[in-house]
Amino acid sequence: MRTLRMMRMLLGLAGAAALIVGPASRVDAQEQTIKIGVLYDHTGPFSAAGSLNCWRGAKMMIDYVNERGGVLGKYKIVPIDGDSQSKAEVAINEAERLLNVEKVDILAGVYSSAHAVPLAEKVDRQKKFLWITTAISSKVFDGRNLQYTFRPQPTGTQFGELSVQYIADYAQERLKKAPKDLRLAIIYEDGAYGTDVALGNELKAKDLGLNVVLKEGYSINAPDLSSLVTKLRAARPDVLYHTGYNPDISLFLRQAKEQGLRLRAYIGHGAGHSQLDKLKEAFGKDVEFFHTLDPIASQLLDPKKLRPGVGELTAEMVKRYKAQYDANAPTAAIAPHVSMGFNNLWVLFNDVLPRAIQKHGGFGPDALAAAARETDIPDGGTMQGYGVKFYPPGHRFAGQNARAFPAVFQIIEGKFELVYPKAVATAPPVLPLPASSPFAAR
Amino acid sequence: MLELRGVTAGYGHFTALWDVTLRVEAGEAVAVVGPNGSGKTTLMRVISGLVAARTGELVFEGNSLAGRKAHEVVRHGIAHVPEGRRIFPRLSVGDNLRMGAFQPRARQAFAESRARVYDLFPVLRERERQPAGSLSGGEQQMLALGRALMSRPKLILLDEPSMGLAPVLVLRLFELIRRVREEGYTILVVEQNVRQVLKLVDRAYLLEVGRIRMEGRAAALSEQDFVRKAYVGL
Amino acid sequence: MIDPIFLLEAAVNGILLSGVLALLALGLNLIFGVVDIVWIAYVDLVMVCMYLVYFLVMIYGWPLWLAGLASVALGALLGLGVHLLIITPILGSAPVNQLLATGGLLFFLQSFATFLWTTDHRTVRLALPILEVGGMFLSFVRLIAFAISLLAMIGLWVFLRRTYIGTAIRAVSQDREAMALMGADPQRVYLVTSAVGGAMAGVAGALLIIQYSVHPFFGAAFGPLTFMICVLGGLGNMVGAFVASVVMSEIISIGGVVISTEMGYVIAFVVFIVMMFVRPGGLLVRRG
Amino acid sequence: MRPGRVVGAALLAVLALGPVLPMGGMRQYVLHVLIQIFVWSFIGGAWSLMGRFGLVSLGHGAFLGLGAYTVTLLWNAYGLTPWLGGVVAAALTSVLALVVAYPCSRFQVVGHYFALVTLAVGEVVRLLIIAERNWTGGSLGLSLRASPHDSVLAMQFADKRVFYYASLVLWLAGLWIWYRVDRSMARAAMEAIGEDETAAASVGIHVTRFKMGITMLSASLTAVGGVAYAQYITYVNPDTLAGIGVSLRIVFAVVLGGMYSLLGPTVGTALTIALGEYLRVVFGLRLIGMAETIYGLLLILFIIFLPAGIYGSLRDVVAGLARPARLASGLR
Repeated sequence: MRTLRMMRMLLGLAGAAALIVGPASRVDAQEQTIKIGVLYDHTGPFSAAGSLNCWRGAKMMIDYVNERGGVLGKYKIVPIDGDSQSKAEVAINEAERLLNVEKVDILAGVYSSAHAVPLAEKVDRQKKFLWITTAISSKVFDGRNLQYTFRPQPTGTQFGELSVQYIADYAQERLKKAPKDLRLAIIYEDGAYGTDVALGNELKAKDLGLNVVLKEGYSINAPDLSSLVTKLRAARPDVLYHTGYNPDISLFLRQAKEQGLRLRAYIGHGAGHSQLDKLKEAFGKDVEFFHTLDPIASQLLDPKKLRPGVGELTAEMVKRYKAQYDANAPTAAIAPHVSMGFNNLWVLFNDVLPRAIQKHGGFGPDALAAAARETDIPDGGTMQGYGVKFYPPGHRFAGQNARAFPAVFQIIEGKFELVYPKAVATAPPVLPLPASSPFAAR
Repeated sequence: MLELRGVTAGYGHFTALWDVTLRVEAGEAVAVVGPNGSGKTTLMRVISGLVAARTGELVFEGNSLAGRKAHEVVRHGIAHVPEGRRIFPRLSVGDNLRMGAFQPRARQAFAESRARVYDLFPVLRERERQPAGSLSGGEQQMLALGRALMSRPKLILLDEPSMGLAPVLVLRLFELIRRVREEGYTILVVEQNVRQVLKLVDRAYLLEVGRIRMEGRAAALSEQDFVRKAYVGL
Repeated sequence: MIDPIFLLEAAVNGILLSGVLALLALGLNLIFGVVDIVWIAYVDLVMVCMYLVYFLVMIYGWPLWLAGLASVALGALLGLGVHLLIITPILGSAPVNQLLATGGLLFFLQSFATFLWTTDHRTVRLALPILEVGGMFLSFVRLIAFAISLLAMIGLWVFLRRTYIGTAIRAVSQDREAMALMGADPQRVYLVTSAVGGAMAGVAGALLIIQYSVHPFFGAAFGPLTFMICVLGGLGNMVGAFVASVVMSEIISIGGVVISTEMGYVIAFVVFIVMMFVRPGGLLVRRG
Repeated sequence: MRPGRVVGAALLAVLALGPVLPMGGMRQYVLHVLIQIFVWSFIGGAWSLMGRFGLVSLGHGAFLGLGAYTVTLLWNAYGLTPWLGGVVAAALTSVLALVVAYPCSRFQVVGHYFALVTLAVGEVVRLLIIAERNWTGGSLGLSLRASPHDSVLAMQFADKRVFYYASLVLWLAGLWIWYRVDRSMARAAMEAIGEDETAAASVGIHVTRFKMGITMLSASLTAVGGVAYAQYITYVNPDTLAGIGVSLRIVFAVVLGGMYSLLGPTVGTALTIALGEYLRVVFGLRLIGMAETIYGLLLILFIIFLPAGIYGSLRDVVAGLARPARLASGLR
C-alpha cells in the first residue's frame, strides 16, 4: 500500500518533469516507430572483449522483431547505433547525443560496467529510460535508487558468490578437502567489473568460512603480470578465481604457464574467460577444464527446461548468428554475449514495450518504467533460463533483476558444458584439474 | 677562384647581408673583418651552403654554387672551419679526421691526407685515440683545421679561428695558419683580431652592418683607421 | 614475509622482462639519440610489425624465421616512411610540435589498425619448452628474446663504433651542421638511422608476437616505459639503454612481488624522475 | 582593434544567450558539448601558460587528476563542499608542481627531458590512483556522491544551463588570467627565458622563481579545471583524468590552436572536440576506426603545415597583410 502510494507520487513527479522536458515521445507514437539507441563499444579494447557480440545479438533481435511487423505487430523499431569507443567519457557523450539529438525513446546496451556506473546516474537524472543488457557491476544500482534504469542481467556480485558456492559444494566430494581447508586466491581486473565479482568471491568465502590466501587487483593495461604470478605461486592456492577481460587474461595465462603456476581448479568469470575461440586460438588444449561464469548462453540450455516457445527463439538466434557472422562457428561456442544482447532486448520488446503501450499509454520513459516494474517473468521464461522481476523503487538495488542468475560452465573436450547449478547442469564437473592440464597441481 | 656578386642573405624576415661583392684569387689569403654582428659569419655560411643566398651570384672556379647544399659545396673543394670549431666531442681524434674525409674523393686519399695532417700538427697523432672533447682549446682548433684539410680542399674558410684562445696561443695559431697557407691552400678568414690577421693575409674587406665598406691590400689598410673602425664599428 | 626463493624468481623474471624492454628501447634510442626527436609512436610501429608476423605465420603459413625477416624489412620501410613523410618537414620546428606530430601518428596507427584488423587480439601460438631450474621456471621464449636483445645491443654497438657509417651517425648526432660541412648529407644519415631503428622495431615485433597478443592498443602499455629507458640509458647509448632496461625491469618485477604490480611501476617511474636530476646524461654518464 | 572588439562583444552575447537560442531538440547535446569545450579550453589555457615559455609538460593529467580526485574524495568522505575542496585541491597541486618543477629548474632539466619527466609524473599519479584502489576506486573510478537536490554548496545541478554559465565564467576567467600574465612584467622576462636561459640569467632575472611561479599557477588552474569537469560529469576515472592520454589531448588541442595567442587554446580545443564528435557521428558504425584515423591524420597535417597553430597562423596571415613591416622587426 505504502509502496503503491509512493510509486504514484513518484510517477506524478516524473510525469510533471516529462512535460517540461518535452512531449517528444507522444509525437513518435503516432508515427508508430520506436527509436532505440543501441550503445556498445565498436572500437577500443572492449569491442573484441564481447561488446561487439552483444551488439550482434541486439541487432539480430531488432531485425527479428521488425521482420515480424514490429512490437505489437505495428511499432517498428528504429535502431540508432552509438559507439562508446571503450572510453567512459565517449560513452557519456554518445548517450547525450542519442538521447538529445537523435531523441531516442530508449537507450539500450552498455557493455562495460565502467561506462554503466556513470551513465546510469546521468541518464536517470535526465529522466530517460535506460535498459542495460550486459554490464554487470552491482555498483550501477547499489543504493542509488534509480527510477528509469533497468537491468535483466545478473550482477557481478552474484557471479562471484556463485563460483565460491560451487567450489564449496564440491570441495569434499571432488577436491577431498573440507571447504575451510581450501586455499582460495582471487585476482581481478580492477575496473567496475572485476572489482564487483571479486567482492562477491570474498563475501561468499567469508560467509562460508573459506580461506582466501590472496586477493589482488591489477590494471588491464599492465604490460607484465609475472610478479602477480610469482605472488600466486608463493601463496600456493588450490583454487584461483580470476576476473578479467581479454588481452590481460591471455598475458596472465601465458606467464602463469611459463612460471609453472599449479592449481586444482581455475575459475574465470565471464568476459575474456567466456571467449572460447580466443582462448583456444592462444592456448589450444591448455585451457581444457577451465571454468567460466555467465548468464547461460541460450543454446546451451535444454529447451525442455524452459517455458514453451522460448527454445524456438534460441534456435532463431543460432540460425541468424551463423548466417550473418560466422557460418562455421560450432553452436556451443557462440559466446554468451550474443545471448545477452539478443535475450535481454527480447524481454524489452516482448514484455515491457507492449505493456507500456497498451496499459500505460505509450513508450515515454514513465510508461516504460511503469511497465518494467510490472514485469514478472517466471524462472525459465527467458532464453537464458532466468526469470525477470525488478527490485522495486526504494530497494537497495532498485531496477536490478531479482531473478537473474549466472551459471558455471566448464570447458570439456573443447566445448562449454553447463556444470552448475546442479538443477540445470548438462554435465558433471571435472574437478580437480586432471594431470593432463599443464596447470594441474602435482 | 671564388667570386660573390650582389649577394643578399638572411634568416626569416631578417636580412644579414646586403648586396655583398667579394673576390678571392687562387693562392690568395683574404680576410673579412668587422665588428660583432656585422654579418661575417653569415657570409661564411652563405659560401659553404649552410645559408641560402636570396639574390646574387656565387661562382667557384667557374661553377655556380647557387642553391647548393653544404654537403655538395664541400665536393667542389671548399672546406669551412666553423665558428666555435664544432669538432665532434665524443668521437676520438682519429674518428674526427676520418669524418673529415667523408666525401668519396677524399676517402680514397685518406691515409695520405692523414699523414700530412699529422705532420702539420704532430700533437694530434699523440692524441689519436682520445675523445676530441678532452683536448685543450688550442688542440681542438688544430683538430678543426686538420679535419677541414682531410677533405682535400682548394679553398679553406676560417671563421674566427682565434676565438676563445689565450693570447699566446693566438700567436701560435696564426703561425700554423701561415704554414697551412704555405702548403698552397687558398684561405678566406673572418677575424676580430684585426692586427694579427692583417699580417697574415694579402687583401682584406671591412664588413659593417651587412655591407662591404672598404677593401684593399692588407699592407696598405693596416695603416689607416681601418683597424679602429673594425673594433669600434663606426 | 615472502619466501626468498620467490624474490629470486622475481629477480629472474626481471632479467627476462628486461630483454623485452631492451628490444623496444634499442631502436628508439638510436633514433632519439641521432635525430633528437622522440618517436612517440615507436611502439606502435612494433605493433604493426607484430601484425605482419601474425598474418604471415598464422594465415599464410610461413615459417617464423622467414616472417621475422619480413618483419625486419617492414620495420625498416616504416622507419624510412616515417622519417620522410613526417619527420623531415618538421626538423626545424619547435620540439613540442615534433613530439606531437609523432603523437598524431600514434593516433593514426592505433585507429587505422582498428579499421583494418578490428580490435581482436591475435596470438601466434608456439609450443616452446619451459626450463625448470631449482623450483624456478624459465620461459624459453623469453630467454630467446633476452639473448637476441643482447645480441642486438652488441650488434648496434659494433655498428656505431666500428663502421664508417656508424661513426658518421654518431657524428651527426653530435653536430648535424658540422657533419654537413664534411660533405655528409644529414638527410641520408637520418634515413639510414631511421631505417636501422625501424628494422629494430621489426626485430622486436617478431619476438614480441610470440610472447604477447597483438591488438591495436598494444603500444599503450609499453610506450612510456620505453621512452624513459632511452633517456635513462643516455641518448644514443646502446649499452646504457640495455642497463637501464635491466634496472627498470628489476624494480618493476621485485617491487611488484613485494608490494603490488602498480607500485612496482610507480617506484620505477619515481626512480626515473630522480635519476633525471642526478644523472641527466644517463645512468652510465656522470654529471659534468 | 575596434572591429575586433565588436566581434568579441557580439560573440560573448551569443554565448551568454546560448541556452535560450532556438536549437530545436539539439539544445541539451549542444550545451553538453559547449560545456566540455569551455572546461577543456580553460585547462588548455592553463597548460599554455607553461608551454609558451618552453616548459612543455606532458604531465598535466597528474594535476587534473589530483584536483578532481581530491575534491571528489573530500566530498564523498567528509561532505566537504567543492568550494573549499577546490582550494585544497589547488593547493595540493601547487605543492606537487613545486616538488617537480624546482629540481627541474635547479638541475636544468629542459626540452625533451622536461617533457619526459612530467610524463613520468603523470604516470606516477595515474598508477598511484590505481594502486590505492581501496579508497580511490582503482581503474573503476569514483562517482561523486549525489546531493539529494540542486545545491550551490555541493556544486551539483540537474539543469545543464547552470553548468553552462558556470563553465562560461570559468573560461572567461581563464582568458583574463592568461591576458594578465601575458601583460605583466613577467612577460618579457619569461620570454627571455624561453629564448636563452643563460642570457636571461645574466640580465638578472631570477629564472627559477619565475619558472616556479608560472608552473604553480598553471598546475593549480589545471586542478580547478579538473574540479569543474568532475563536478559536471560527476564521475572521475584515472584514465580520463590522469595519465598520458589526457595529457596528450590537452597538449594537442593547444598546439593545434596555437599556444602563443589568447584564443589559440580555445580554438584548438573547440576544434578537437567538435571534430571528434563530428567524425564519430558521421561515420557511426560504418568503417569502424576510420573516424579516429582521419583525426590522427589531420593532427599530423596540421602540425606539419600550420606549425604556429590554426589561430596563430591565421592571425599571422592577417597581421602580415596588414603590417608586413612589423613582422620583420619582431624576429631576430
